[in-house]
Amino acid sequence: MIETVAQVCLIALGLSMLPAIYRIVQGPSVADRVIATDALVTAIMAIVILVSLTRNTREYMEAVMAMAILGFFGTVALAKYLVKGRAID
Amino acid sequence: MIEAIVCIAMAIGTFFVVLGAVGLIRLPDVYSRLHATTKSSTLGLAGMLIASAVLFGAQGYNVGPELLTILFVFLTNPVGGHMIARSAYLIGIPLSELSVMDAMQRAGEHADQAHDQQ
Amino acid sequence: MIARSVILTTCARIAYPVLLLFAVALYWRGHNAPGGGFIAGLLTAAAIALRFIAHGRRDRSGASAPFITAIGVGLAIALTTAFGSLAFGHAFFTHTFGHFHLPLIGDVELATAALFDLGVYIVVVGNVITVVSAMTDREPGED
Amino acid sequence: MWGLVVASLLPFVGAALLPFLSKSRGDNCGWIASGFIVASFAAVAISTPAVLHQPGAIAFEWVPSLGLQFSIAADGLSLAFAFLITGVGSIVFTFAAAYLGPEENRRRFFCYLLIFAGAMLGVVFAANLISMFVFWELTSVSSFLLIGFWHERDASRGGALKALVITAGGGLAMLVGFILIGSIVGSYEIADIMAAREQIAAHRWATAAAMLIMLGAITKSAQFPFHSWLPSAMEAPTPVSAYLHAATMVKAGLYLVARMGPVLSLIPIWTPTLTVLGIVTMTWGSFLALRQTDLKALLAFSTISQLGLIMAMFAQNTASAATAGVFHMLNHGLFKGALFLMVGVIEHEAHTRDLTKLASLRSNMPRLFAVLVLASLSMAGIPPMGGFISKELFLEEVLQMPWPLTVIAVLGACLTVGYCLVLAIGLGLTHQDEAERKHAHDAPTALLWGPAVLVFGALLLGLVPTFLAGGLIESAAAAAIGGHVPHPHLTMFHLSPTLIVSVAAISAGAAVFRFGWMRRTPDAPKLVADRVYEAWLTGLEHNAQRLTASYMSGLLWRYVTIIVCVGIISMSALAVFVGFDASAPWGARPAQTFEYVVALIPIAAAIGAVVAPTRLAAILALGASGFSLALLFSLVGAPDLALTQIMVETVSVALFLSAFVHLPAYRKLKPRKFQPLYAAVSIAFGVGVTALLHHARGQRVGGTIADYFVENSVEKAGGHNIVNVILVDFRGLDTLGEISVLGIAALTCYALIKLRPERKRP
Repeated sequence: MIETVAQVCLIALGLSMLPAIYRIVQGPSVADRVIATDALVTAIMAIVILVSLTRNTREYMEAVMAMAILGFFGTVALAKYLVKGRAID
Repeated sequence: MIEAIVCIAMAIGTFFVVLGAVGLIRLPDVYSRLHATTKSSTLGLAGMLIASAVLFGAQGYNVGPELLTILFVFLTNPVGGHMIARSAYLIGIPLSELSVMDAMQRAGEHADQAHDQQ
Repeated sequence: MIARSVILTTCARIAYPVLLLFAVALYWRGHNAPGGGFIAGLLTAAAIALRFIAHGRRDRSGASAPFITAIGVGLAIALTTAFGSLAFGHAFFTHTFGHFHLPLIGDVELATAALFDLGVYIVVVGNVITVVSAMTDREPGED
Repeated sequence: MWGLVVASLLPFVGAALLPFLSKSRGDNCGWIASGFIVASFAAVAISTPAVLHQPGAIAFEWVPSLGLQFSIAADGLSLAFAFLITGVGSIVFTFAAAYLGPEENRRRFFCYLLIFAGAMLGVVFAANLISMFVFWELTSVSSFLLIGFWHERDASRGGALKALVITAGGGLAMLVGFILIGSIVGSYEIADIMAAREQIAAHRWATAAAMLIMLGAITKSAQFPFHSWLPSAMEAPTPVSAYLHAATMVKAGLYLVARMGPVLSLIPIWTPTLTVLGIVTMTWGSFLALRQTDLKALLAFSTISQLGLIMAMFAQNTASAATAGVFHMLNHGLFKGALFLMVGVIEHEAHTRDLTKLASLRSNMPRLFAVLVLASLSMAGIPPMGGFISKELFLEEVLQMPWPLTVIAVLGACLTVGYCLVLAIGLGLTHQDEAERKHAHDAPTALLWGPAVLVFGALLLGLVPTFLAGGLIESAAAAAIGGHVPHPHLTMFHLSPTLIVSVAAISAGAAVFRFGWMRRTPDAPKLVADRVYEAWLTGLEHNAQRLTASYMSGLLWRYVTIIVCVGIISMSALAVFVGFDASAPWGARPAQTFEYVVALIPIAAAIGAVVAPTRLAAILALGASGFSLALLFSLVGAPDLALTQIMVETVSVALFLSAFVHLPAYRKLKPRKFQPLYAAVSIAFGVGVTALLHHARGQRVGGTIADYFVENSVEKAGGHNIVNVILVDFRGLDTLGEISVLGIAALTCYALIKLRPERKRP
């Protein structure tokens, strides 16, 4: 039961990464690209969680936690860079 | 029983993440796309993590990391979204024509007027 | 334009200790579970960088001095563990490990490899922050 | 035997301790250094009788896996040289202690001199070819340092460089020769090589090895084509010229020829070439010596010619020739050392070395003049000096040679007499324009007794040769030809055809001097060899600069293109020569359906990075591809790798942004038109790398190393996380290297940014 649902969800998540990539490549402004990267990271985290579910291992929790915390690091740095012209002043 | 909960949680999680992705394409300008990704993806992730927590919790693992991750995601994603929105506006990325009102601008005028009056 | 966003600073103030704790945890269990000196070092560096972004760097001059010494200290630790085994008569760079009973923490397994890992950890942190702070130092008289 | 080990180690110990022993200003370090060399001389003298009747060898393991040993072996030949090195050395050291002015950096000078003495002893006592080579190069290095001692003067720097280039170049060729012989025989020990003579001679590499070793010898002993470095090495302080470039270093080549003589003379090419070279050098050297006006240059060319003579003798590999060679070598060491020291005194007193400007020595330096005459008589080979006997032996040998060689040799002998008379009598005569010549008072006794002792030794060798050095010469000659040598009977008074020839040579020489033929061209033209050397050196530098300028264009993308192209070429070369085997299965396990989509993401992100309009977009696309790579890592079950990849992505965003501070900020990159060349290059590189990886997967022989780590990770290192255990424990050394590289990179980056020339940022 879990297996089949997980497979379906994984395919859906996989497909959901394509718009993010499209936005990264196409995105009119840098802000779009940043948001798309964020969306991509979240999708990746979702896939990793699902995979660790199906394989019944807890090894990937560190990776997921790291992505959760640091996912916003890039966004914040870029946001400040856009406004201030330098990320760390 | 556990399996049912896990499946439902997974399904909800995936649904929201996919929704976020769809919003990313369909919505006209940066600010609206912002809502899609930050809000729905965070919710989707929470769903996923609950599913994992339930599954591993049932097997007796300590589910601390999952809950902690949910907390982190809820803490960081909104802040990221806020910062991006603020800087997009500040560097002058135009709102799409569909938008009805630019609240920031009027608030800005009020602030300037208040400022001038002193 | 508000130079610094209050939301960011508060969020950074919360995230900073969490990140550091997470980094030390990753380092400490590195021997038996995913983690290790290199990853923990990068994480700490990211935490410090986040703090720089949120709060800006306090003092201009000598900001990177402690981090340059960090590189030295890290290398020193790594080298002493490497040469330490010579002192005990083993070949260069042999690690040992054993089970000790520490008063507070109870039974724990300490390994010299962890010491070497600590050296790696400090060097990585020193490296990233030195580079970042060197690049973002303002020349005197700049805006 | 241990006495010799002590003797050869003493100078090195002295060199090491000198800075601490000598007083603050180092003015007494001259005497301390002489103490060391004299002690080493004593050690050699004491152990001579023991060694003479049973030569021994001691070996110290150096690199056992390569069969390299520091082995010390001594026999007559090495003892003869050791006597020369330490004996003349002691006198030169004491002379230099008095000769060097207060302002010279004496500590450094004596340090180099001691190192040189130790190195020379090392060469002479080495019983292993490779350890001989090590000391050989050490002598070249110390001679470079000594020639260039007055480094502020261009001439001495140039001379030092030329000496080093030629001798070290020859040394390199010699090393190749040694390796050839070592590989033929299977060991580098001289004893084994001696035993395997026939095997070497028969081997197809024999000629090549012989020529290469000969190259090393003739460059070191400044023989004909490579003699140009010795005159320019005269820029060194006079004690150095006396010690290195007269008595010892230039004789290292002779030692090599003598030591390897028994082995290499079996090779047909060895003896004739060396003999011809020796004789030609002798005559050409004496011819040039006649034409010099500078005293030191005259002595330099005379050294070249005398070395040619000895080289020819050692090349014959016959008992009588070897005896003549050894005897003349001892003689030459004594009188040439004395002559150089005296020239030093003359220069010290009269502040000029130019023959034409010096007033007659007879009147103002009577004692020095007497010693000078004796030394030049010995060099000319006139009784009662030792030189006469060795000249006789030499002429005996030469008479048996084919007639053209004999004629050249006799001509050389007569020219030698010519320049010796120039030296002795030319300096002594009173000249018409006496007035404006430089008048100098007589040499202080402190500087005079050194050359006097040497000349007295040469006189003794003449009067009672057999008693003084008979045993030494016999055993040295025996070692030089690897056989037995009848007891040499060296007497001053004997009637033989050679006597007539030598009298004829002396008279012809006197005639040459008397009528002043071919003498004294003030501006001696630059040697042909010098011109060739300079042309070669400048050409080399010029082309090197042009080559570097061609590819160091300062443009970053050009460097990257070059690197990538080299990568492609090497990979395709690998594919061509080694062949490409695609047998390995493509996937480790059957891929689930969603993985195909996930695999597309990094590719799309990478393309995004390529077509990104602005820098920011580029780093974001890169970030995306990085994170999707982390996803792939987790899919194939590598949590550590995924974690590291995520960390690296995050920190690299921070690094990029802080780097962007220095780049023009938010400017749109100029829309680059599609560059077919770069597209092709990058695609080729990508395909190449994938093929390489796939090929590598096919090459797996036996189990992967992973099995070893899986088994031992827990017991040996006590860690379950194998990746970390490998990183920190099993391959700790690599990590140590990596973190030091990290540290250095950070420091360089810091330094580069901090030391940037303060130009206004755009």
